Amino acid sequence: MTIKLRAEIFDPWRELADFQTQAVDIAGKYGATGIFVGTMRDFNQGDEVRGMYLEHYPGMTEKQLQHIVDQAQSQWSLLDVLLIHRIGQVSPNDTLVLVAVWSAHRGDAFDASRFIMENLKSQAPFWKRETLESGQIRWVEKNSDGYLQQP
Amino acid sequence: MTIKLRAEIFDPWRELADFQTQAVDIAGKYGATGIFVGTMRDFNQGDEVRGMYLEHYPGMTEKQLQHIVDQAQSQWSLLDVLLIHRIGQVSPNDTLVLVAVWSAHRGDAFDASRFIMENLKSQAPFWKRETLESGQIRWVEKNSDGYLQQP
Amino acid sequence: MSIKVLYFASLKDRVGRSCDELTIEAPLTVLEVWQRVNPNMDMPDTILAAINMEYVSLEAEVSDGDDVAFFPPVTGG
Amino acid sequence: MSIKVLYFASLKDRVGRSCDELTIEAPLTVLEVWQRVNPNMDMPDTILAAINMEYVSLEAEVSDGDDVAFFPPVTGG
Repeated sequence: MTIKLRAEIFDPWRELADFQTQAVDIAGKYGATGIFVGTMRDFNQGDEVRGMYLEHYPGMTEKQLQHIVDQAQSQWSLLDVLLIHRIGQVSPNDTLVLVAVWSAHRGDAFDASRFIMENLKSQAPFWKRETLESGQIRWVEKNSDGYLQQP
Repeated sequence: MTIKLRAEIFDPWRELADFQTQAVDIAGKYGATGIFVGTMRDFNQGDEVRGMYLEHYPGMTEKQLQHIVDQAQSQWSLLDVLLIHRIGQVSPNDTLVLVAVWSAHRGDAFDASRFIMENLKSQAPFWKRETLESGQIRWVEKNSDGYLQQP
Repeated sequence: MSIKVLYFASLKDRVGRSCDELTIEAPLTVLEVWQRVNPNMDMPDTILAAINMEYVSLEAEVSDGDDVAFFPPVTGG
Repeated sequence: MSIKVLYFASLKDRVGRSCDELTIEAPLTVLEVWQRVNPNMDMPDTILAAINMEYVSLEAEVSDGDDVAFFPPVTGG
């Protein structure tokens, strides 16, 4: 199980390829991988967004992510978990978060990857500050509910 | 939207990287990518498995996959969908299926990727024939229910 | 009327062939097609049927030129 | 007793500083810590609080050497 905060741009597909190449102990054991990739959009709440700063609470962020992944591992049968979250200055189209869960069967991979994302969204101390095309800077106030369909 | 059957081994991460690089029209628009990768295990129903043959019904398989993806697109707000399924002779650790869904918000990506997988599992005409370590050959009788947690 | 009957996977092994060609005089349902081409074998309970690559019930009527397919529960993914 | 108070994100902008050092004689709750260091500002309704990097309620008691953090709803992912 690996949890990382990244201050630089990262390629989720490269991370997945490298992680899986190294995870030789679970080769042949996993039948399912559930993955979520969050990417910065160039549009939010009706405004064009030029860039974003991701603040976090060093120490607490890692601790809370660890709690969330531990909880997922106690609730489902998971073979491995990879979680990478960006911090610092990001641009539209940059990857913000990667969550990947390997399990024998797909129910566990689907449930656990979603559980980790929802809990990360509500509990992990990260905060987004957007810079709009207009130059205006604003804090994102609240994450949306991932279980509801959104327009 | 892209649906492919593949008779040769494929790398899901390379497919995702290539697909996303080419999907320039949705760059900056998607905030969420929900992905499922199914991989052949070396163990099934208590037996070691050496290889597997994936039979399909040429024409009907493509048609049913298209129906499933169309349904997902009518039920959720999706920006793009990639679905690749292996056919023919496969070995443990080979990728069997890749489903990826791009959307603005995560609820759609999670719901639609799972919907596509569950419907593929119950409706797309594919059949697995396993060759066990013992040399015995058997047809897999039934797919498990992805919504139940499995031991 | 001429129709084609296809079998897949374990069902193909059980019936011992991958297809039948059938000439009929009056319309038949999918179930009646099965009974005609497999007179000595009950249709398995879990069987799935398709006409021209679309799922149908066993009561669906078969037309001239149709492909009728029979197969066991699918196991892809 | 000496404790450290930390602020993050929009709350850091609102209070105008990122941390306070506080010396207290008797134990205080998290809410009382806020009132002590921000006497002229009501605590925002949606605030989250942590002691030593674990979430706590506003009634939790603060001990010597603790880090108390206040921040707005999180928006990662």
